[in-house]
Amino acid sequence: MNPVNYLYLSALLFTIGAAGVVIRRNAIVVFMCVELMLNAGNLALVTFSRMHGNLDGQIVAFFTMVVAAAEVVVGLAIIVSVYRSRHSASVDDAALMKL
Amino acid sequence: MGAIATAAVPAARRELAKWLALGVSLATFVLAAVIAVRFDPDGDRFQLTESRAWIADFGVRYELGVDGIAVVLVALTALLVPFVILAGWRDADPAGGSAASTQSRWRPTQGFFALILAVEAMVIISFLATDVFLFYIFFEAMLIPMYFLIGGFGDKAHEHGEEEAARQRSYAAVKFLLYNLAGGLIMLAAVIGLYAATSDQLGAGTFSLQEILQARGNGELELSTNTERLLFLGFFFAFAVKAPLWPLHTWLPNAMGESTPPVAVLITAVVDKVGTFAMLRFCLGLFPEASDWATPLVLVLALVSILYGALLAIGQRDIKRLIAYASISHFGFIILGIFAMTSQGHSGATLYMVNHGISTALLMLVAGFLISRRGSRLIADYGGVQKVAPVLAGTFLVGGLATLSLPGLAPFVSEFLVLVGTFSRYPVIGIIATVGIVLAAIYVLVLYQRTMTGPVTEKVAKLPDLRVREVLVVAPLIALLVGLGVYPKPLTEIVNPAVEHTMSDVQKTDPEPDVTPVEAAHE
Amino acid sequence: MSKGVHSLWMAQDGVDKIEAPHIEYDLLAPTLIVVGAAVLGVAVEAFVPRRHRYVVQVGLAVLAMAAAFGAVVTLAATGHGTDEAQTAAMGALAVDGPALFLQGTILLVGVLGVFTFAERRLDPAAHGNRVDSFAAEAAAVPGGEAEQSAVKAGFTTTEVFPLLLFATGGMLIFPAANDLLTLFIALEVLSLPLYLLCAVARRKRLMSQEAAVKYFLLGAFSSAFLLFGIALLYGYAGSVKYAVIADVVAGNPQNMTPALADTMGNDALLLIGGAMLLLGMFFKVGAVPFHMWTPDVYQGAPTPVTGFMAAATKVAAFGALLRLLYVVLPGMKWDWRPVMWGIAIVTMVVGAILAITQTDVKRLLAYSSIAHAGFILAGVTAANEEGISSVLFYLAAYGFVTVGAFAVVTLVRDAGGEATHLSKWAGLGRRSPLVAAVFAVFLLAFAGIPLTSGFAGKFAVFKAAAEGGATPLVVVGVIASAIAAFFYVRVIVLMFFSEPRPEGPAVTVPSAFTVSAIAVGVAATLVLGVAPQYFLDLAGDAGVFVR
Amino acid sequence: MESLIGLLVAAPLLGAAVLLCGGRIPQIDRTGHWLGTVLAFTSFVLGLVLFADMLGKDGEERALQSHLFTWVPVEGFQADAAFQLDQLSMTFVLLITGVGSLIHLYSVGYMEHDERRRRFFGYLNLFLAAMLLLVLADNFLLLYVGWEGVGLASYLLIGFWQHKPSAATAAKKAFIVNRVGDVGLSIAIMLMFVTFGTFAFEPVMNSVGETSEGKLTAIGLMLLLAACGKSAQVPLQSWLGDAMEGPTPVSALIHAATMVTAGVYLIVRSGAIFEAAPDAQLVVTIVGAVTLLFGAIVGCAKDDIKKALAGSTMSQIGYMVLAAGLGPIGYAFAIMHLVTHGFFKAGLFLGAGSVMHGMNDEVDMRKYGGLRKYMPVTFVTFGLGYLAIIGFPGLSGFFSKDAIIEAAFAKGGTQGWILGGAALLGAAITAYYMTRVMLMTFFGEKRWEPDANGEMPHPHESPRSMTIPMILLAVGSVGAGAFFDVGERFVHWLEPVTGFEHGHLPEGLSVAMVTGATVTCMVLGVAAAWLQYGRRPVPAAAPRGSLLTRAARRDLLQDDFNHVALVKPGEYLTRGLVYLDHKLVDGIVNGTAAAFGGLSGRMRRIQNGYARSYAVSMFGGAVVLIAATLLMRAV
Repeated sequence: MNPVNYLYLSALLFTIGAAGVVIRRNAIVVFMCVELMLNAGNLALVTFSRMHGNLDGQIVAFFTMVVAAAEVVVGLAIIVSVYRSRHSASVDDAALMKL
Repeated sequence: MGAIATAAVPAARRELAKWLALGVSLATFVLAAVIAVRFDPDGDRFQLTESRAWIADFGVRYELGVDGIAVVLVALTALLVPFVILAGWRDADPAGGSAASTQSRWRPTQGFFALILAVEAMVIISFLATDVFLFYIFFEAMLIPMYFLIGGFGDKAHEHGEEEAARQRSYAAVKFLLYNLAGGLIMLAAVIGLYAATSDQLGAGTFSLQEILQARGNGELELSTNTERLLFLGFFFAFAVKAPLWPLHTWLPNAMGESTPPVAVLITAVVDKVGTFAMLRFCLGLFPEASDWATPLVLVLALVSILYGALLAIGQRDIKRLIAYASISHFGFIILGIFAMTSQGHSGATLYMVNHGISTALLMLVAGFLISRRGSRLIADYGGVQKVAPVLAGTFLVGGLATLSLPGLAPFVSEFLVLVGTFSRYPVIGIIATVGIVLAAIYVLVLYQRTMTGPVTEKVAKLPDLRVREVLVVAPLIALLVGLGVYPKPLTEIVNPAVEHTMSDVQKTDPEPDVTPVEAAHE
Repeated sequence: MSKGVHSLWMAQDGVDKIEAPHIEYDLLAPTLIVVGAAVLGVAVEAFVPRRHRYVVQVGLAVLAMAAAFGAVVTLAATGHGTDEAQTAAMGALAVDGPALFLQGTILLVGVLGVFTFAERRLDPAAHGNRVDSFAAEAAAVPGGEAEQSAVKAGFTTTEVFPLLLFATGGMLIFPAANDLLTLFIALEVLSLPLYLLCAVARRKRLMSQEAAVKYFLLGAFSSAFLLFGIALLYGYAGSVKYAVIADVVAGNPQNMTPALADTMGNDALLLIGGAMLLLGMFFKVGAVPFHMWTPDVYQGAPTPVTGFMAAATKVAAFGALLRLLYVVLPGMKWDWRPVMWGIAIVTMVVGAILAITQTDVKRLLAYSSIAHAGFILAGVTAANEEGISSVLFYLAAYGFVTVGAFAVVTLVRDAGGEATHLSKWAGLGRRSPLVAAVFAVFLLAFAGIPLTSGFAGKFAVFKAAAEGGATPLVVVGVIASAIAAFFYVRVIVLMFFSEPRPEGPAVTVPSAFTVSAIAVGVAATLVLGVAPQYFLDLAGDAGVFVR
Repeated sequence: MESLIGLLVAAPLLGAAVLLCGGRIPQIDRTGHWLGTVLAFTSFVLGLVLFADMLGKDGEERALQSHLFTWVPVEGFQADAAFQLDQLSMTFVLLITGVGSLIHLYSVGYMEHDERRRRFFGYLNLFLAAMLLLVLADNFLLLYVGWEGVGLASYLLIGFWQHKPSAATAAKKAFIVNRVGDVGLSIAIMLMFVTFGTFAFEPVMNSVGETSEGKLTAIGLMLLLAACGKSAQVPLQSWLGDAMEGPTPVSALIHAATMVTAGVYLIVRSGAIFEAAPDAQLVVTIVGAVTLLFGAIVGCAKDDIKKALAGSTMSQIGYMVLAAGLGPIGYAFAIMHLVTHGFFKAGLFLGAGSVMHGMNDEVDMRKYGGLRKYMPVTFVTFGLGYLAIIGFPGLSGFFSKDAIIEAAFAKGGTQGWILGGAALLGAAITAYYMTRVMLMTFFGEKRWEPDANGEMPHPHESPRSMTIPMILLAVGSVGAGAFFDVGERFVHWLEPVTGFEHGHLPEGLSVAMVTGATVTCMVLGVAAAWLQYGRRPVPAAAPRGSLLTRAARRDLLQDDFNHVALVKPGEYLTRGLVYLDHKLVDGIVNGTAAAFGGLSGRMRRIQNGYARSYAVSMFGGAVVLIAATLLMRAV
């Protein structure tokens, strides 16, 4: 199978993720969309790694997973504490500061 | 030489701030006098030079030096500041016992005098700088202390009460700063442009006036017409704001109107001179061809300034604003003299800077004494002061007469030189400019008539005459006005060689008279 | 690339032949010290009794920063900034002039950051315990019982110090990163602690949490773009190493493979990848239109954090951006320069204009930082050596001013904590002339008035831009400066020329920590303004990137 | 001898300095007036010494030069402080110091009750110094200094009673109108500088032949403008009438005898220029002729004794200007008339002052009447002055005026006839209005009215210090003309400086005929006045009068014209500009600021606080960024 198709898939995933970030209100979902974008990146990296025949891309992908995990730790902590003080996980509710 | 800068900077801190400030300013004056004496009119163009690397990366050197034009202006500055300090002796005293003064650590008195000295130092360095960048730095930096002087120590007198006065004051201060900052930033662009041009053609960028002049002289530095014009405009804009030239003048009436009289003197008599001085030294020196190109425009603007300033002065209701507009008119004359590109014009403009400084200082300070007595700046609030306070009125009249360039007083010499210088190259403009002297008579005399003559109004009746301190401020200024009016030779001798240099920079010669005189007037 | 560096990933000789990577510990010392101290800090949290933690953490943080700074100086002194510049850790990090200069700056700013973090005199003592700007227990619900008992017990969030060290560690790597992977990791290492730090304010906790959420979501969003950009660039060049990518971009790769020949032909990969990469950087520096998080986060985060973040992040991010543009992408200079021009112009103008109507001093400084990002971008576009050194200098100057300015903001307080609304600052100059004067100095430096560091920096970048042929940028910059001057002046007017309000805030007398932070800020502002030569030389010598 | 010239100026200058600066010292305050007077006399004596010395030399060698110092040395520009004393200057020096001294003396009495007498004498001394500087200067720029100096002194003295708004206004008006004239002088000097490279008298006059007539005409016209301002000639005459607000000695000295004649001096001094520019010369004569009629008509209508005399002054100076415009045939007569006029007009003013002194400062002649019995000395001296001015044969006015009328006819052609006719007509009107003044003041029944304080005037003769100067001036009014005219003594005195030609009357006219006509006109004028004011009582309230009379009372509408043509538009212009400055120039600046503020206010709405919209902005930015990058490559 032509590896380029994986790239198309990755681009699609990335776009879906980005659209989700923009559209969805729930902070958790938004965050998941970001994860989707990261994973789209991973897919692209791995695909390119295959195309070029070296491992660099795969290594980066591994690192990305770790980073994503760390992000989850930090992100969920923040989102949860916000949820506890506001009883809402909607990003649109958090708009004290503007203008 | 460097001592001037450092000697003037230390800010007075103690209770003795006033005396200290006075002492420092007098010391500066003595130094300036020494410089003036040591300056040899027939010697090199720039003397007492000092040069040290400062910011090599920018090609900036700490380069000082005086030519004849600078030396008289330095002397003027050093001379006026002690008077300003003396005149402002009480201006910054905190309003006794008010709540604000007890609960705060605000120490206005020290600050006031420290700021004045800071301004003095920066102005002097601007006059001395022979490095474009160094000049620029101090040209801009002096805005800050000036800004605080205007905004922080403004005139409390206002027809709509103190709160309105405070509002007006900060408006004036902001306007002053923004105008000048905008001008300065545009100049900054031009300064950078100049550097880029020099580094392009000379290998290493430089800001040294002497190096640039030299390079231009021997053809190493050839600016393209467009570049030169753009750079000229950048520089000129900043100086025109500072000077101030119509239509960039509107900050001056506000600033002068709202600040205390000594500060107003500082603005118009000292700080603004940097603008005109810089036109003479930098615009003409660095960009002779562009200056030539812009001359018609500048002359017309100067002419408009002269007439417009004078007409607006006539229409003012506020004494200080009136003086401000009169100054605008006078700056028009100075700029006219500079861009007439004749020796008489240049000498006249230089003398004019000095004389205008002295005469405006006199007029403004006396007006300030008057205003502080009555607590109002409105002309309509006065009348008949002559009867109550004859010395005050008399000195005011002398100041007014100097402002309208009465022959025998110093400003006449310079104004006439400017007019002759302009006339010999641009007769029509010269003739229109002379209308300015009629208008000057109108605004001065109308002011004098309305404030000093007529029946004594009730509130004026108890005004005391000038105190000893105030006479001490006024008398030397009057003596100078008369002295320089009768015998300006010492000044002109210092200025003449510098003017010749400038004339050769712009590659101009005076127009020849139609007829060679049969014989010289004497000798 | 130096000879000793191998490609670990091309395991042609079998797994047992893999050489252990060669790590130059001495060259990496600054980063290692800071990160090591951070790890230690975490251990401290775990093992040291609560009452000693504060002292230990502060001491550890300051010590680590100082030691790291010493290491940087040593490296610089031994010529690693100039002649001996090289890459380290198998090409992952560069140890060269710009890197060392920026690391030094970050560390100094970091020390000042620690000082402001450690300040415990400002907030009124809660139940006899001196407290700092950070929440007693960040996990507790604001206003809840848990929080109250934590306050009563005198808890403080001493975890901020290790977090600060981690972030600093990330920042040290960021401008030194010499391949895309390191870049990405550094970005995350510096970002994640910052997200957390934003959330732990003692007062106005809702705003603090909101700031953290916004910063986090948008930050993660931007790192996703960055990652995808990395992927595309990797796809284009077949490597994540800067040097290799640069060669490929320039069109003369070292090892030509058929796959590479194929992807090299696809410019879209390069262009889109490059753009996404830049986007990640633009987000961090707060360039328009990726700036929108800046005001909200600056306002909501605890002020010491804001100061540190505003100064250090910008320094690190611009360092990384410079390296990207000058090392990786010089081959596509003609593509990115117009884009950068546009971004720089928009950033300068929008930042300046938006600041005019701000009413909160922290938001004002945020917009001002956006405008400054624009000025620095103008220097970046110069695309010459002058550009590098001028940007380095500007960053150093800007960093100190920013830390100092935010430190002053922490001092002005009323009953509700910091009084950041501008109307409350009215007449400050009459009540506390010294504080107001210091703040005025910072504002003037922001405005670029001569004899302050701001002017020297601005002049440097504009000069570089002009010499690089970007005259229109200079003109726009000058206009933006004029607009910007307006709002700085407005604050000064407010402080000095307005009558103080009877109910207005008071200036709290800080401890030596904040005093020294402010003092260093003022000193740096004036020294860099009056006698910038030495530092310009430093920046000038540091003006070459190693590949 | 040369050094005395400097002293001549220095003496009164010293007086002015001491009196004005040392004001607070009680000794000076008490004796200041005598100091001033003594210094004025000192100048006069110095003048006499120089005069004697001058008489001892031949005509051509009489001029003295005295170079004090280089005043304004600037590249290509040389202005010296240097004096030149020749016969023309000498005449003026004697007139100024002589009449000046007498008037100082007179003022001692006249100003006795004024608390600011010291200051008054200070101003008077200042005036003398400036006026001497004016006539002694050897170049136009220094002359200009004196020129403005006398203007200043005049300003200060007219406005001496500053508490009266009318006085202050009059002073201001005088100065400003004079300034307009000064513009002429400064432009003339600039033109000279551009044309000749110098503005010293000698080199300029010597090189007149080397430049074009156009330039000379321009210089001449500008000089004329200056003269018009200073000498109150049409169209800059309006200030003189108002200037009568000043104390009477001032009117006598400055606005009759000396300062106002400076214009004549200027024209005569620059004779060479005018001779080479006939067009300018013609304009001079026209101005002179118009003014002599103008002033005379105004003089007829005024009820204020000083204003009537002011009109007369205007008219008489018109004669002088007319004569000066005639060239060498007229110069000497112009100066001669100037000197005789100095005597009799000063005498008349002092007389008027004496009358006012006795009448509680009343100036309205309709409230006088029958004063000859109460003030005999004043009556006699005033009467002699009166006879002199109307040109009663044998008195000084007769000789000088007749000479001018002859010279006017001698100009020849239509111009000669018109100018001569105007001069004759003027003589008739002069006789008319002066007789009117005489009759209304000293003859007829008493029409006295109580003054503002309700006191009836008690006319009395003035003190000795006032009458002595009046008597001396009366002697001059009677004898000077004859003295000068015998053997054309005056003409020969001036000839080396101004040149002289005998005018030749046109065909059909003889000297006797002109003299006869002059005398006839005079008699007619006197008769007309007697018919109107001598035969029947003078109404205490002025009748409405004809249109011309009413116009003449309002100075022939000159002020109305100025008001409508200059003052009003000026006011509108100023107000308009103030408005514009505020709204437009300032408005643009403030508007720009406001525009940025508004823009900022709009733009910040984008920052709506919603993280999602920030993300949208970033996403949009990313799209644009990528698109732009791709586009760059595509382009």
